[in-house]
Amino acid sequence: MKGTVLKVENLAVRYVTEDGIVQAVNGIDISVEKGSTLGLVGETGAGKTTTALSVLRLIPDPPGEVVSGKIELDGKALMELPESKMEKIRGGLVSMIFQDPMTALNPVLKVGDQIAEAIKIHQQLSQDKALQKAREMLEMVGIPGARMNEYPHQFSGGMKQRVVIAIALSCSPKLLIADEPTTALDVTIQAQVLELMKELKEKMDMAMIMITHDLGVVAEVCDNVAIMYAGRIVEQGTLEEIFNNTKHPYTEGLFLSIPNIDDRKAELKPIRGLMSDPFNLPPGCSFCDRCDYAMDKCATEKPEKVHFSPDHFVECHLYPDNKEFQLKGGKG
Amino acid sequence: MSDRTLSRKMIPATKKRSQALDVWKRLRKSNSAIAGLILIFIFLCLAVFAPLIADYENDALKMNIIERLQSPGADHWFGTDEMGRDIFARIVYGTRISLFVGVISVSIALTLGGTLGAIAGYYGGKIDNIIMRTLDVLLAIPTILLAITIVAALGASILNLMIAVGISNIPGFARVVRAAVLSIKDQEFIEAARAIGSRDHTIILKHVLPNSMAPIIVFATLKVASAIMATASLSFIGLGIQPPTPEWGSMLAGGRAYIRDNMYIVLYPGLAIVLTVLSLNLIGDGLRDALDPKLK
Amino acid sequence: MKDKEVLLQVRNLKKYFDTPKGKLHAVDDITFDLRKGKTLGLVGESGCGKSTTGRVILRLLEATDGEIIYNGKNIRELSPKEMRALRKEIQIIFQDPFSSLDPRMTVSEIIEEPIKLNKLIRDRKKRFERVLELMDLVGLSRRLMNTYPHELDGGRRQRIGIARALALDTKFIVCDEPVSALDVSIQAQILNLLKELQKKLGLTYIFITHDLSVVNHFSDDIAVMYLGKLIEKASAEELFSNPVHPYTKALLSAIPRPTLEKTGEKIILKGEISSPINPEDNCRFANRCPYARDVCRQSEPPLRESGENHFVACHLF
Amino acid sequence: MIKYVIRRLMMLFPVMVGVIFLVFFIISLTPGDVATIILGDGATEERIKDLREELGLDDPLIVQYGNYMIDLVQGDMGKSYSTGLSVAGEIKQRFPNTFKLTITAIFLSVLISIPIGVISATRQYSIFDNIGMIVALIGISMPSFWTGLILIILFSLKLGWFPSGGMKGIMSLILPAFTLAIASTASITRTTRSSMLEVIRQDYITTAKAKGVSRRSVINKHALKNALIPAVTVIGLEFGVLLGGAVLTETVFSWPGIGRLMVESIQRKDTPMVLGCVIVFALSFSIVNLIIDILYAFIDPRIKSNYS
Amino acid sequence: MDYKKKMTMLFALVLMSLTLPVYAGGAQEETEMAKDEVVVALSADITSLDPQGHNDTKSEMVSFLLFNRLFRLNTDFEVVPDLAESWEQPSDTEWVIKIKEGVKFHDGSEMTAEDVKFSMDRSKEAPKVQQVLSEVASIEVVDKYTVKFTTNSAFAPFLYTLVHAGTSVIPKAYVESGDEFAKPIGSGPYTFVEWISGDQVVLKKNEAYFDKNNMGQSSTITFKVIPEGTSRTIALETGEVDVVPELPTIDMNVVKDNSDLALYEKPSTRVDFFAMNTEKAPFDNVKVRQALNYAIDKDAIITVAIDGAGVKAESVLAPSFLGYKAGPYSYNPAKAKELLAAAGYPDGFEMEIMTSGDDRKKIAEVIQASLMEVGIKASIKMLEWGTFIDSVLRGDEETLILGWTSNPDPDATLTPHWFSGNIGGMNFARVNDPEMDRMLKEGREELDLGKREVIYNKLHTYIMDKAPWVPLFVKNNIVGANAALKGVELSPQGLWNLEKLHY
Repeated sequence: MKGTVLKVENLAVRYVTEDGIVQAVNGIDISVEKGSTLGLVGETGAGKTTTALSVLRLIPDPPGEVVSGKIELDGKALMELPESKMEKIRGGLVSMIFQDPMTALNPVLKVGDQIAEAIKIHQQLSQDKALQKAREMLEMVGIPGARMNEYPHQFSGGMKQRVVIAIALSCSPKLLIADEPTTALDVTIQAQVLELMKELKEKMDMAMIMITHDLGVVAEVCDNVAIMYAGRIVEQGTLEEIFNNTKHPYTEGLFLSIPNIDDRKAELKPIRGLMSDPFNLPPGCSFCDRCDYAMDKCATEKPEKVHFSPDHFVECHLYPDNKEFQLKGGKG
Repeated sequence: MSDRTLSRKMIPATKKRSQALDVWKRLRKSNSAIAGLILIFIFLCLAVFAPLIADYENDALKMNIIERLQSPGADHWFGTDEMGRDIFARIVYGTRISLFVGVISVSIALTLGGTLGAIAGYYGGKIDNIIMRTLDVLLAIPTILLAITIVAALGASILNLMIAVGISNIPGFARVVRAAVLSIKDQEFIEAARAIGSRDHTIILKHVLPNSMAPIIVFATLKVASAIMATASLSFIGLGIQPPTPEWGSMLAGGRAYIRDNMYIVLYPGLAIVLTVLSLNLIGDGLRDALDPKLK
Repeated sequence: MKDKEVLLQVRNLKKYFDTPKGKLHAVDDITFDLRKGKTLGLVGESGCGKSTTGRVILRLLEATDGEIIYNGKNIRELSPKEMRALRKEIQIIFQDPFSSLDPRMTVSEIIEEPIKLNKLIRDRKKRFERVLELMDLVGLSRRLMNTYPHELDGGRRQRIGIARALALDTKFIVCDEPVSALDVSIQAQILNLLKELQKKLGLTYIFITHDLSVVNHFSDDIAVMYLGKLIEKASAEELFSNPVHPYTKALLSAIPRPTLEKTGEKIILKGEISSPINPEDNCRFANRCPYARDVCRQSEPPLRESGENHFVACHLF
Repeated sequence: MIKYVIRRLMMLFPVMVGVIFLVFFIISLTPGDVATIILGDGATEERIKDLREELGLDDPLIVQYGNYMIDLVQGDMGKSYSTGLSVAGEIKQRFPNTFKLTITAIFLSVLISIPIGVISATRQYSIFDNIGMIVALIGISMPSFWTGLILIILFSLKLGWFPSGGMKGIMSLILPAFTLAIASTASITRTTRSSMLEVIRQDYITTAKAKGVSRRSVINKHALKNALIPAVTVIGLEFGVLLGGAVLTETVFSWPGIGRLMVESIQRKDTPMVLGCVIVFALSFSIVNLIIDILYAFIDPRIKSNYS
Repeated sequence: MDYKKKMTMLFALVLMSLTLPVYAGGAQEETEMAKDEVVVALSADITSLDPQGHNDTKSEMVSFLLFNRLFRLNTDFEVVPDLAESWEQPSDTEWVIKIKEGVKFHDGSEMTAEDVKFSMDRSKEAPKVQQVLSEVASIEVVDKYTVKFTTNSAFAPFLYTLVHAGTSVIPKAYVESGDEFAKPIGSGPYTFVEWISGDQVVLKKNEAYFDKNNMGQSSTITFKVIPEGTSRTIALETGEVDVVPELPTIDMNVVKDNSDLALYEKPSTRVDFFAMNTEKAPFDNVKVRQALNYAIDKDAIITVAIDGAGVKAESVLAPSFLGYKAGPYSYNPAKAKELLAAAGYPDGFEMEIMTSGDDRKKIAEVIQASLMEVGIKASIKMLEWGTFIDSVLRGDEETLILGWTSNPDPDATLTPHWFSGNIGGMNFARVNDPEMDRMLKEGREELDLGKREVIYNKLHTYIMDKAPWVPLFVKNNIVGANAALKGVELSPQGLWNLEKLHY
C-alpha cells in the first residue's frame, strides 16, 4: 500500500424536498489508496453521485445537506475547510468527470479556455502559458492542439468526453472521480475512452473512483469494488473477491441480470421488484423485500458489517451466524 | 445526478384523479399565486355581484353635480368624479368591462392564433412557412400600434376594441401554440398514437393540444393582463370605450386632468388596473410553475 | 429460408432526410427478411439508422425508396385505410418510457386507447376487462390502473408500453431499444417478459439495440448496421462465434465483460463515425478500418454471402 | 455571417410589402373622406371632386396601393394630407427623437435589470429576490401614462429635479425614458432571473465548480453568458413594446417623436403620414430584431455556426 | 481574451449612445438678467408655416407674428388697419386699399401692391383658405401701393375677411423661389428661426419692423408643443413656459393660488352647441327639439365641462354680436316631459349623440345624464375629428355637439349655419327654411347697421323658436401666465398681440 488518498467515514447526505426527505447516502465509509481504482457500483438512486459530490463538497444546498461524515483527502479534513480553500482543492487535488459530456462543457466558451481556466486557477500561470499547457493536455487526450479554439458543439460526444478528461487531469490531481464517464457513449467510443483513462491514470499515478452501473467496466478498470444499494455500501472488496466470491444477494442479483455474451442460452434471473422508496426506507435491510434469502429479522434489523478479509466485507444477515453460507445462484 | 425521482407516489388509486387537482395542489404551494387568485376572485365577485354592491344607474351613471369631486369618505368610499358619480361604484362595474374585454380579446387571439399555430406546428413544411411568414407581417408592427390602427379604422366601441386587441395578439398566440405543438409533436407518444392507427385530427385534439396547454394557459393569463393594459392605453389616446360606460382605462384617461387636486379620481382606477394585472401575472407565474412537468 | 416462414421482407429500403447541409442517408439500401415467430436483432451505434429502419417499416416515416413486404403485401403501397387496418397487427415499443406515454392519460386509458380507437371491443365493460387482462399479462399491478405514467418508474412504464402494443391483434413488434434506459435489474425483468410473451403469443420481433450482449441473448438473427448500411447479417450464434466484418469484430471485442477471465486482445477502433450526410461512394467504415485498402476507399462493397446464411459487406471477402 | 445578414435583410422586403398592404387596407376601412377633411369647411363639391382625382382616391384600393409602392420604391413617401409637408422629411425630423428615447430606455432597462436578475437568481428566495420580483411585477402592471403623470408631478413639479417635458438636454430625457423603461425593466429582470436559475442548474456549472472556479467567476463567466441568450430575445421583443409605449409616453412628456405623430396622423386620416410612420416602426422593429439575432452569434457560438 | 474585448466594445457602444446629439443642448440655463425670452405653450403643433396652408388657431398665432394682413382685429374684435394706410369704397362692390409705403420684408425687399395681389390670388387658390375670399371676384393692382378688390355682390362684412391669416401678404419673389415655406419670409414683428416638428417653433424679434408702435418686445418667442393639459400647467409652474394660452379650466385654481402666476380670463365668441338633425325623426318634430332645450342642464355642463369658466348660451351667437337676442328656454325637466308627451314620446326614446374630443366627451356625458332624467336614453358616439366632420357633412348624425368661434360679423357665422344651401356643409341641423334663407340674405346685403340689427334680432327669435340647436355655453378664454410677464392681452379668441409679451 502506497498510502491512503481518500478516506470517507460515516458519510450521510439527505435531500429535503417538499415531498419529504430523501436519505440519499446513509453512513458509508470509503477509502482509496494511491494509484488504485475503486469501483462504485449501483443502480439509479443508489447514492453514487451524491457520494462523489460530497467529496468535492458540491452537494447543492438546498435541497441537499450533509448530515454527518468525515472526509479526508490527502491528509486534509475537507469538511472543515472554508469555501475559499475548498476552491483550491477542487480541480487541484481532486477532480471529477461527469456522466454526460454533452452538457458538461460550457457551450459558449472555447474548449482551450475551459481547460486553461483550471490551470490558471491552480498553477498561477499566465494566460499564454496556461493556454500552452491546455494545448498539451488536449494533445495528451488525443485531440489535435489546433482544435483548442473551437467550441464544444463542434466536437462529437467522445471528443467532448476527452476534453472533460483533459480538464480534470490538467492539474495532475491526486484523485480522479469519474461519474459514469462512458455511459453516454457508443461501445467503440467507450472502449477508446476507457483505454485512455487507464493509460493516463498509470502515467499520472492517480487514485480513481469509477462510478458505474456496468460490471463489465468494473472488471476492466477497477482494483477494488464497492456495491451500493439505497445509500449504503452493501458489499466491498477487491475485484477478485467481488467477482469470484460474491457474498451479497444484491451483488449476485446484479451479475445474474446481465445477459452473458458468451452463453446466449443462459437465462436471466432478474432481481424482482423495485428499489425501496428513498423517501421511506424500511427499518431493516433496504434490500430485504427483493431478496430471495430474506429472513424475518431482515425486515426489522439493520445488518452489520461482516468481514471476510481485511478488504472484503458485506452487510447482510446471512453471514454473522454462518460465514460459510453459499449463495444459490452459484455465481462463477 | 443519479438521485432522480423514483416512483415516490405509489398511491393505490381506485378512482381516476383529475390532473387539475394535481396542478391545484402545486399551485396552492405558491403564496403569490394564491394572493393573485384571491384578488382575482374578489374582482370576479365584484363583477358578478356588482348590482348588490352598487346601483348602476344611480351610482355609476347618474350625474350628481352637487356631490361632484368629493374626497373619499363614508358616503363615497373612493370619492366622486367630476360628474358626481361614485368612483367605487364605477370601479365595481368597471370590473365587468375590463375582465370581459380582457378575456374576450384573448379568446379571439387564442382561437385564431391558436388554430393557425397548431396547424403550422403540426404540419410543418410549406404550410408552416406560409402561415408564419404571413403572421410575420402582423408581428412586424408593435402590438399596441396595430391595435391603435385597427380601432382608429373601425371606430371606438367595446366590440371593436376587443377585435383590435384580439387581432394584434394573434401572432403571439400563434407562435406560442406553434412552439408548444412543435415540442410535443416529436415526442414518442405521438408516434405511438400514430402506430395504433390514430388520425391526424385525433392526434392533434387528443394528444398534442392537451399536452401543449401549459404554456398556452400561462401565456393567455398574462395576455389577459396586457389586454386590460392595452385597453387602458387606447382609452388614454381617446380610442377607448365610450362614456358613460365605467371602464377603468377611460376613467383613468378622463380623470387625468384632476390628478393634481383630486388624485383619487385616477388613483383608484389605476390601482384597480394594477391589482388586476398584477394578480393575473401572479397567477400566470404560479401556473407556469405548477404546470411545468420539470418541477414535478 | 423458406418463404412460407417469412413474415416481413425488406428490400432495398432507403430513407434520406433533407438537411440544410445536404441529404442525410439515414437508411441506405438495406435488405433483410424476418421469420415468423423469430427475433431479428438490429445492432449498431448511435446514428447508424437502426431506429429509422424500424420506423420506416411501420410507416411512421415514409421511406424514400424500396419495398416493405408484410405477409405478401407491400406496406408502402397501402391506402391510409388499409394501413390503419394493418396497424392492428404491427406495433412498436419505444426506447424512452418517459416520453412514449401521453402524460395526461392514466395507465388504463393508455392501454385502452388502441382498443377504443380501432373499435375492437365496443362494450365498455368488456373493454375494461381486456385492459385488466393486458395489465396482468405484462405484470402490472391492477391498482396502478388510475395512476399517471410520471408517477411510475421506468420498468413499469415500459410494461405499459408493452401492454399498449399488445392491445390489438398484434403479430409483429418493432422493439426500439426497449431496455436501454433501464437499470440492469429492471432490464432483465423486461427482457424476460418480452421473451415470455413471444413464446406465449407467437410474436415476431425486430429488436433494435446498441447493446450486443442483450441482442445476443435475445435474437435469433442479427443484422449489424453502420452509417445507414447493413454490413453483416447472420444467425446470432454464427455472428458471435464467427464475426467477419472488421467492424463487427471490433464491436464484439469492445464490450466490457463482467468477468475476470480475459479473452483475446481488444480491438480499439480509431476515430469516430463519419457524417451520414452526402456519403461518398466508398466503404463507410474505411476511415476507421484497420484493414482498409485502396479498394475500400474507392467503391462500396455489396452484401455478399460469406457462409451459409451469413452475409457480409466487405471488400476483404 | 454576412450572407446571413444579407439574406435576412432581403427577407424584410416581403414583410414590408405585407405591412404596407395591411395598413393600407386597415386605413381604407376608416370612414371619412380624405378630400373633405383636407379641404375642410365650405369646400365646394367641385373642389372635392378635383382633389379626389388629384390624389387618386377614386381608384380601386389595389391601384392606390400599387401607385404608393411605385413611389415608395423611388424613395417618395408622398406628402402629408394635412400639412402638405413631405412625409419623409417629417419622419426624418421626428424619428431620431423616438429612437433616442427608446434606445435610452432599453439601455436603462438592461443596465438595471440584468444585475438585479442575476443577483435575484443567485440568491433565490432571499429577501432581495422576493422584493425584486414583486417590484418587477408591479412594474409590469402599471399603465405607463399613469406612471408618467405621477412621475411628472413628483419629480418635476414637487421636487423640480427634471423638466416636465419637451426635448431639451439630457435631463429632459430621463423621466420619459425611465417611464418607458419600467415595464421592460420588469420583464427583462424576470427573464434574466429565470434563465439564470435554469443555467446554474446545468452540468457545466457543476463542471466549472469542480474545476475550482470561484463562485463569482462561475456566475460572471460561466453562467451569465449562457443566461443572456433568452434575455436578449426578450430585449428584442421589448423593443417592440417600447416603440408602442412611445406613443403614450411621447404624449405625456411632450416628446416630439414619431409615436405621437402617428396617432395624430391617424386622427387626421393622414394616410401617407400614417403609412410612413408604420413603415418606420416596422422597419426599426425588424432591424432591431435582426441585430438581436446577430448578437446571438457573439454570445452563442452554436448559433454562429448555423449562419454560414 | 476576446470575451472581455466584446464586453468593452458593448460598453463603449452604450457610452456612445449616451453622447448622441440630443444631449448637446445641456441643462437649462438660469439667467440672472431679466429674461428676454418668452415661451408659449401650444396644445398641438402648428400645421404649416405657410399662412395660406393652415386654418387653425395654433398656426395662426405664429403666422400673426411672421406676417401682416391688410387689417387686423384689436382685443375688442374691432377692425383696425395693419398694412392698410387708407381705404375707400367707390361702389357697393369695389374696395380700393392703399398700403403703407416702405414696409420691408424680412429679406429686406420692399412690399408692393404686386405682393398684395399675388398673395390674395394665391389665397383664393389655396385649399385650406380658399373660402375666405370666396366673395372676392378679382384683385387688381392700381399702382405700386394700391390695390382694388371687386366683390361678387354687395358684401357688408368685407373688411372682416381681410383679417384672416389666410390673407397675409407674402413676398411674391419668395414664393416663386420655391422654398415652400421651410424658412418663411414675412413682414411681421418676428422673424423665423426654426421649427422642430412636434417640439417647438422659435421666432426672433424683427428689429427692422415698420410699425415702431407695435414692435416686438421680447427678443425671442418660442412656441412649445405640450399636448397634455396637465403637463402644460406644470410646465408653467416650473417655469419651463411663460404663458399657456389654453389653460385647462381644471387648473384655474392652481394658477390663481400661485402668487408667481397670473390668470387672465375673457369671454370668447365661441358658442358650444348641441345640434339636432332636423331631417331625422324624432328631431323633425319641433316639440321634441324644444323639449330638449328645456331638458338640458346647462349649468351642470358649465360646471363639469369647463369648471365654471363660462356663461350659459341663450342663443346661437355670443351676446356681444349685432342683433343678439336670447331665446326663451330655461332648465325645466317637467316642461320638457310635457313637451315630449305632447310630441308623442311620453316615455322618451333612444338617440345618439355624436361628437369628437375629450372636452366634448364630458359635455356629452352631462347631456346624456340630463336626458336620462326625462326618459331619453342617449348613447355617445365618439369619433376622430376627421371622421366626425365627414360624418356630419354627410348628415349621419342624429345629434351632435360642436363649438363655433364666430367671426366678428354675424353673417359670417349665421349664413354657414342656417342657409339651406349649406346643408351638407356647416348647416349642422340641416335646416331648410325659406323664411330663414330670406332673412339671412336680407341681413347680409343690408349695409345700414341699425336696419341690420333689427333683421338679426328677428332671425335670432325665429331660430330659437324652431329650436334646432340647444346652445350650451359661451366659454371664457383662460390664459395662465407668469405673474412677471407683461403685455398679456386677450381678445375674444384668446391670447392676442403676442408681440407685446415681455418681461
